[in-house]
Amino acid sequence: MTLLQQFILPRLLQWVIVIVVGITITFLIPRLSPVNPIQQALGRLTQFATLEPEAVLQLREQLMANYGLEGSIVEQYFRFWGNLLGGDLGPSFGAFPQRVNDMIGRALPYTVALLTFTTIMGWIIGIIVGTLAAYYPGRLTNLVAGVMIVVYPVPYFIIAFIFLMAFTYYIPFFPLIGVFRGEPFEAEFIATYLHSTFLPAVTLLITGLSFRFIMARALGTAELSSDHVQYATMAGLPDRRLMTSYVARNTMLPQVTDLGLSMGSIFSGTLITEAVFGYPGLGDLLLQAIYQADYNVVMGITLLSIVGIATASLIVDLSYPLVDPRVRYR
Amino acid sequence: MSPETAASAGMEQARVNEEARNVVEAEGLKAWYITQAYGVERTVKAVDDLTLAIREGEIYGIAGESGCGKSTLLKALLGEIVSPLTIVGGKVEYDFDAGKIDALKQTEEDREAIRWRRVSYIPQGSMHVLNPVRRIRDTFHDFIAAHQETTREQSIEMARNYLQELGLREGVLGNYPHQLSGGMRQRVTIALATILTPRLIFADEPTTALDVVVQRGVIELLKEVQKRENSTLVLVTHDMGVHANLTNRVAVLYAGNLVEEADTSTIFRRPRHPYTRYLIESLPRMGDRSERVGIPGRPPALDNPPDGCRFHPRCPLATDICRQEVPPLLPVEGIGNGTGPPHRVACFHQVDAPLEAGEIEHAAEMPHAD
Amino acid sequence: MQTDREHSLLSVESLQRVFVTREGFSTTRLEAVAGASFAIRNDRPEIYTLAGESGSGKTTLARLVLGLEHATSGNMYYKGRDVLHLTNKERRDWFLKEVQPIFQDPFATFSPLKRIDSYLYETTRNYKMATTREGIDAHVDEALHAVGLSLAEVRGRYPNELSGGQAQRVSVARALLTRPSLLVADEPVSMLDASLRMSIVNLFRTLRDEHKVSVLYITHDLTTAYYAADRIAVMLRGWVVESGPVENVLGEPLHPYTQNLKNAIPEADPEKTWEGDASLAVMDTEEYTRTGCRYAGRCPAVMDICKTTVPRDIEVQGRSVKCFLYDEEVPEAERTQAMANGAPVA
Amino acid sequence: MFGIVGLVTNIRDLMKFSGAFRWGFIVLVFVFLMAGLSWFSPYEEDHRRDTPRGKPPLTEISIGRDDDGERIYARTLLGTTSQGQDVFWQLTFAVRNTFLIAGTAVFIGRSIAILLGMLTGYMGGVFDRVLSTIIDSLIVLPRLPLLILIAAILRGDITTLGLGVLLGIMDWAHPSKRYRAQVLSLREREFTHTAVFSGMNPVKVVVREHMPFLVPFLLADVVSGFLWAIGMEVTLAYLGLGQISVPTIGSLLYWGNYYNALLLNQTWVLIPAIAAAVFTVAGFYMLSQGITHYLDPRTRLTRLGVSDS
Amino acid sequence: QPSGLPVDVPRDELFVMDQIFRWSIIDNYNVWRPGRITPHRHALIAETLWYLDQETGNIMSGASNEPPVYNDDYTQMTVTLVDSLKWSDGEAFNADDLVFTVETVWNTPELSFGGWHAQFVDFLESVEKVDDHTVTFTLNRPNPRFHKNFEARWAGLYMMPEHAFSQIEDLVNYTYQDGPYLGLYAPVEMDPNGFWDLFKKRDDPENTAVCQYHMNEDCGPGYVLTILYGDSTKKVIAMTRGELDAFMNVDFEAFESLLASTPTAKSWYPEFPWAYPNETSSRLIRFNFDTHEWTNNKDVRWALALALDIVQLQTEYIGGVAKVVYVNVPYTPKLAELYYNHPRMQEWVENLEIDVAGEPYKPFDATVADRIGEWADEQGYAQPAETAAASYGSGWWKYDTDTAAKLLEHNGYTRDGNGDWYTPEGERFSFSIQAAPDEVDSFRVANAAADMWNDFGIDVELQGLERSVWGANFETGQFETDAPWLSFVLPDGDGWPQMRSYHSKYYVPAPELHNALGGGTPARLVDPVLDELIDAMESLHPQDPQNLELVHQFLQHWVENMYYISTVSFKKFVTWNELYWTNPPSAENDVYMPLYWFQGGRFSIGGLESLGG
Ligand SMILES: Nc1ncnc2c1ncn2[C@@H]1O[C@H](COP(=O)(O)OP(=O)(O)OP(=O)(O)O)[C@@H](O)[C@H]1O
Ligand SMILES: Nc1ncnc2c1ncn2[C@@H]1O[C@H](COP(=O)(O)OP(=O)(O)OP(=O)(O)O)[C@@H](O)[C@H]1O
Ligand SMILES: [Mg+2]
Ligand SMILES: [Mg+2]
Repeated sequence: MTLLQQFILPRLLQWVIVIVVGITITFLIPRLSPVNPIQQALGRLTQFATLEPEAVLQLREQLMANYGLEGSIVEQYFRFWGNLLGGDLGPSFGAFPQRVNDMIGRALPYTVALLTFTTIMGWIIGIIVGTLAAYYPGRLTNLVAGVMIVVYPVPYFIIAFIFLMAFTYYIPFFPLIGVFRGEPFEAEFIATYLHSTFLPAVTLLITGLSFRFIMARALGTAELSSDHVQYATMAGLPDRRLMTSYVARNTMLPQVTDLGLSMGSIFSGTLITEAVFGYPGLGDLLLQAIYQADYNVVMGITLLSIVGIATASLIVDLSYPLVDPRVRYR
Repeated sequence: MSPETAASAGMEQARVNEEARNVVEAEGLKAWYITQAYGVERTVKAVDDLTLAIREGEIYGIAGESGCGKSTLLKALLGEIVSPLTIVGGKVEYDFDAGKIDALKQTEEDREAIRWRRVSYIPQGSMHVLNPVRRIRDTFHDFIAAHQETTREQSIEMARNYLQELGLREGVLGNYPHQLSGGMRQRVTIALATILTPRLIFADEPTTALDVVVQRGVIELLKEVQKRENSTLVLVTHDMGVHANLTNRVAVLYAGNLVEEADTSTIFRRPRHPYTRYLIESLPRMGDRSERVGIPGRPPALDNPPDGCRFHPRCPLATDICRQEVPPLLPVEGIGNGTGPPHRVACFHQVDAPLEAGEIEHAAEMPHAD
Repeated sequence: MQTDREHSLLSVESLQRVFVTREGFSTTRLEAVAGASFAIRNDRPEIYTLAGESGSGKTTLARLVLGLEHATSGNMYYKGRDVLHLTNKERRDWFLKEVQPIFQDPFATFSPLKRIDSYLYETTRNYKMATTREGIDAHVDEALHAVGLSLAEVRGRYPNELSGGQAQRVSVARALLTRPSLLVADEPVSMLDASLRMSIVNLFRTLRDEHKVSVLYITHDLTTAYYAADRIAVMLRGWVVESGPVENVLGEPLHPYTQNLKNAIPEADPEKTWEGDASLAVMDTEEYTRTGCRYAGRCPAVMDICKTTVPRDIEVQGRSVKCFLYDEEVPEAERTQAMANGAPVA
Repeated sequence: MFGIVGLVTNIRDLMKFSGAFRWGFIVLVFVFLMAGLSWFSPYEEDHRRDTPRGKPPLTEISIGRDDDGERIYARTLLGTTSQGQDVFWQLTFAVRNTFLIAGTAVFIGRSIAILLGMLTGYMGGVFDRVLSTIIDSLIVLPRLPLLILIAAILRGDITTLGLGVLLGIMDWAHPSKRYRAQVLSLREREFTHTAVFSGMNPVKVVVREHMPFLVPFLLADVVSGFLWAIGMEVTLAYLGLGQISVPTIGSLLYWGNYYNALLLNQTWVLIPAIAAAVFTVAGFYMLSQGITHYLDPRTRLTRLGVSDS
Repeated sequence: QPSGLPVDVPRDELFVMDQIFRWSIIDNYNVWRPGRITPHRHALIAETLWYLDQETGNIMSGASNEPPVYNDDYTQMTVTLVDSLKWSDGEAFNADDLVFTVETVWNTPELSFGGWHAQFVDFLESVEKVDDHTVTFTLNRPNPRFHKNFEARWAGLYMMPEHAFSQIEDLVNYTYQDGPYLGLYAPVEMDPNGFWDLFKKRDDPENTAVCQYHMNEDCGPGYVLTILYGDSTKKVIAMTRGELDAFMNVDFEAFESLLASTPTAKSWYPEFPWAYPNETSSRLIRFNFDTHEWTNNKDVRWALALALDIVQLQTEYIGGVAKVVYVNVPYTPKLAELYYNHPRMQEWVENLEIDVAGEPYKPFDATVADRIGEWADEQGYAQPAETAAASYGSGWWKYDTDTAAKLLEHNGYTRDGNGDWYTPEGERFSFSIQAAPDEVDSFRVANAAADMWNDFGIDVELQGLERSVWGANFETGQFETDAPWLSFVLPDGDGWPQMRSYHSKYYVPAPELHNALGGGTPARLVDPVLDELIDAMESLHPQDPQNLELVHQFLQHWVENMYYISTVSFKKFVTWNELYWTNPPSAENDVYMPLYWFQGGRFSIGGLESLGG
């Protein structure tokens, strides 16, 4: 049908282009970095050892072979696509001979679980509270808004740190790092999981929430003065209905966009929060990989987030007419 | 009121007069738009010192030129006073069965109790007030469920039947507002406002986007509902044909003032205010293609209305007194049977003559009274 | 029907617009404009009225003409040029200068967040109708005066500070500012009192006569249509069922639907109240998709053939009618009988 | 369309009617004053060791010697840092520099975002498809590795302004997608057509017609962009874009953290920096609340009473 | 209070120590594969032939308890193995294992960890078992330091269990999770996320080198948990919570707050200056001789050195806890004796004269240590028992900005009214100094230098760079000055292994990698005098007095030219919490160095005693 031809197929093509471009750029990024993975590995492998210069040269050759860095960049590029399409992301340099697939596989569930939850919850609660605030301007609202606006600019690592100090030091209730015991989905695992995830989740929630609150309040306030809301108010519709179906619902277009994009970027993890709370997610993995110019890990993780965000963007675009029926595919 | 239909409008009117009590009473109502911030200072006296009473069970028409304050009056009567609209003076009271309610001081609870169950409102621009991202069906459910216990199925069923009476296909329920034509949207709003059979309906130009056939159908339906429930309809429309066909009484507004009020036939037969006479005479008639002119001059800007009678700059009969004094709205003696609401006119130079066709052409030649 | 593209200002040929609405997995097709054809003269400007019941596709047709809606099929020529496939640039540089709209809903016409006069200034400035500040003010004021307003009343106001009729008049005034060749006016006077209505319709007449502006005038108000228009097309369910000079069509309507319309006009006379049953026919989508005449379900003069076959456009008595009652191919007797059945009550 | 006089009256009225605006204005004036004070600082911007280290607020410290070699003592208002700097004066520099960085970033980022986002949303078609592909390609790129790469390539050679520009260039794709979303809906509204038929070109249409609808959102978004820039500035300082010796809100926090201010209970090092961020953002937010209400004529008057409370 | 520990072992059996890294190689205990070094793992589970005591330079025995025996021309090395060691599966350790290990690594390029494969390829002729506990290595050319491959400072070539590994085909990808191990511990549990590892003591501790060293049949805690909590703050919190018994290092401020909150915590000294001072490295400021003309000007380098106030640097920036050194030789007892306190060296430095605008000038200031002591007194710190020099290091250069100014002026530099320096070309004298903030002391040295030079009137920009970027910068010569760390000598006093990179034959110009030829220095220094000295050292045995003399000459030449500005010796807040375990190494219990992530770990852990849970 024409919708398919006119909109969906080109959009899918765009999706493909975006992914290919994105991946190509991330193929180049670590390679443009001045940090040299071979040098890094040399340092790691021979720390405190005294090697003959000849041995150093020999080792360097060996590492190039191990890491698959022989050949020109173009050759490497095509080899990379070949491996990628075969589902193999290659070995990590920093953790050789560990496979990147395994490393990401290990960290991914933690990150995805944490971020999916906090992103969605922050989004929902933020919109609810923000819309409430738009709907009931007044003292209490100003207070809530005040708190949000005060929390919001505090850098999230400071918030994380305050939580850390408060609940692991002064009130030592939560563990210092993510401690997970038992097999997945056993009671013990779930208990330790919740125990370990609580603080990072709350931190992320708070920061995400206040942003969403501010957006929702701004959008809600604007929407309140629209004719349909005023008419429905006149008609004595209950507040809850007005807020949900007449105010919040009508502001969904940018909100859904944001939700989509942030869901997509879940795969890049959350760096500082993970680091502060010792949470075993992708963020830390990525950071270390960047520092070590661990090309394969960097590409593996960014690949996930590229596909994730591109897909989220695709879904978001396709969902616009559902979110606002006036929007037409064009 | 008994369901039996009266044989003629005149008889019906008499019965209304005898039995009914006033559902809405406005006294000395002054509803002004006061803008005084951000570099703008303006007071628009959109409704100025207006007194009227609307009886239960009647259809009360309001006519007047564009911008003369009809919509403002309705908003004031509805008690929907949103800044910059300000009630500067006067009061509005409802009287349903249980004592008087001050319409201008409705609390949140009053509003919830009264709105849509007792008083409802079809705003001007009614094609524009539907939530663009909500299907008609859901909007109906919202409006119905807000005021009575109902399930989704029930309210949709109600809506479906009602919309059919308004000549809308069933599929409309599944549509979004922008998928409907202007007239269809307008009918949806009419349905939303009347589906709960309120006792008092304020309708502000409800049929502007309807073709004559549908307009007639819709109006008949409103009338039927009104009759059946003995509810009261306050109808603003420019279409004098609709006034003639539908209303029991007509009030004519000019520049925020009530200038004449009488039962429909009197308004059309023996209007006394020069402005009313103009208004009725300016109607084009089918089959007549000769050049027609509107009322000479333009209505005054309401932020700076003329002194005295506001119509005097355009009035062929105007004299000095008109320029200096505001004519009071007084009942006309000797008209009606004494029990019904009187014919009221605000003019120093009332014309007491039946309206002749073609009068307007000679307006300029109307004799000056002094 | 092939119209004369070269000599028409606007020539609409079998224009069709189908809307597909989706709900869940069900889709509904609705032919809002079904093969409409008409032409507005170029040699002598005219006021061309589109009338018809609510939801018959008038607005959609107007939007097609304005290029705001994509035609599903059909052709449209403006001054001989194909306007369905204009590039953005051509549209901006040429078409927009030629055609101006007045939209049906005055409350939606202007952004609620902007002063309403800004549209007037923008239009004047962008179309270079005046250059100096004073000139612009004067030009705007003039247009506003034509619709019974003044710049002083409108200046600095936001749309919600105006009454419905005032907003509508500003919308008319805006369209007049540019002196376009064609004015597409979608119910431009619906919110105005009779007196103002007359002045605006008179204004259209003046424009036509003195400024060579043609008007595509969409209205429900048949009296003003009759008063001002040269030709009229009556629409029903996406069809043009009767079209021709207004004296003919409204003076003596032939199509049962047009007759019905004319009879329903309320008269400003309390003695002459409506008579008869006015309950509305349920207009379901079925009418759009029916195989025969789309009016068959409601037509008092319906014949058997009407329910199965789509009527042709018949040229009769100086107009074109889409009705079997006037189709020579239908036996005469049958038609007379049907006409008798459907004779208007009045 | 209002001139200077109009602007002044508008601001005066805003001050009069909008409590939010009033407070926001006062707070921002205060913050700007802070920044302005930096030009009167007795210490040099990037100089350490001016004072004793890690002294709490209001303690008496030696701030050097006079000509006779006698120590001069003074009280420090907000205490001193672990690097021997007066927190108060550092803060004045920090506010100034952060304003410069974040302000530039927000200005550049949002300008591009608004224009491109709105235009793609409005124009549709090939224009949209091409630009959206570019925007999406930028969105999918993880910004952190990119920043680290740039950090590495620039090797610390970047000016404060340059950093602002860099951040601005990196932060427009996301917001532009948000703006695009809203314009997709706005362009279907009738007044858009009115505008088009009034002869406005696409840029004018989006800027004059659609922008007002986005303003509340835009202002909120600007706040977030501001914070993003501050956050990135901290991160970049940490990653080595060489900004740590330039006092910014970010670098103050960085140093506080680096010297374990929290663990040592030296909160006076952190709190002023956080407070500066909070005040700036809150002030701007309140200001924007006032402006939002002012810009929407429908609510302007309705809400005056409310925001007063 | 719920325990934050991830394992359920009673505390009287469990020793918890800082893991330093988060393992990226999670479930792989193969210590030969090319990957990251995992110090605790190999220290606990594996065994090499010898260990080098950082502090004394002495060889400590592992799988061999006798020093290697070289033939006269250093082409043959004979090793005698301990005969009482057993693998954890009960199999005896013998020469077959060593030969198997060497041959396997020699023949498998992928087993490249430590570079041993490359070393063997380079030197080894053959390896032969003489008897069950004797093995002879034949080399293709003389190498008096060949045994270094089996001597662990951080890592040495670890023994492979021949009886088990000979069955395994792909040793490169073998994860070695089930033993058999030669060390005292065996891994029993690990965090799939790499934050921690749990090790259990072998059932036969008496068969391990560690317990035999301790002469204790059942030495060491029953379990060892290595765990990474994160940054300094978290380690301190963990220790106050009793969830960490030893950590490697934190910064000075964090350590102070730990002392305040945890009375049982202590580092090397019970009092000021607390930290362990004898790690074999030192902090310095390095010039890049390939960038600016002025870096090649000895006078300018000296001027910069004289413009630094070392007392302030050491007290204000480092907290007074590190020893001052004027050349890149750490001030450990052994090395102080060999170098700083060596009469020849002492005399030389005290009489050292440099040429300042034609006048001779004695730059050495012997009072530095005393002045630091005075400062400590002022702070109210109890002074350590040792002499000031033992606590605060050697003397240093005078803080003499006048002379520094003279040196600059003599070279055409000028100073304006504000005291700002301009180069002879008339440009502002300005440069940057790079350092990695996470390398705390280095960064603070850079900080201090930047501050003091700025005060002196030079425009110095401090650039804190992420460590790998900083590394990349110096590897490719993208810096003007930076603050690295190094030692010219090994703990035993040998200099050649560290000095030979400075041979000009390895020089490559920037921006090529400084070690493109295998050796080379980021400073890109070329000095024929150094070349000669290095060549002379190569063929000498490390302990040859002549070798020592050459090292002296190298150092003197270096200092005269002020090629680097050395500042302080390493110190580390290795901290033990004596809550569950006692008897950690300390100044009072100076048996082993406390750097447990080096080879010392096995020995210090083996000596721990439980205080009960
Ligand atoms: N975007 C749309 N999607 C689906 N259906 C639509 C859409 N726009 C219009 N329609 C349908 O097309 C038909 C014609 O609508 P149109 O607005 O043209 O009617 P109209 O003649 O202008 O009516 P009115 O006089 O009531 O304004 C209606 O049935 C309407 O429901
Ligand atoms: N919010 C407002 N602020 C200021 N003036 C207003 C506002 N709303 C309406 N007015 C003015 O008040 C007067 C009366 O407006 P109102 O809407 O009541 O007119 P109306 O009689 O309903 O006209 P129409 O028939 O055109 O709808 C008009 O002059 C209008 O410009
Ligand atoms: Mg009105
Ligand atoms: Mg329409």
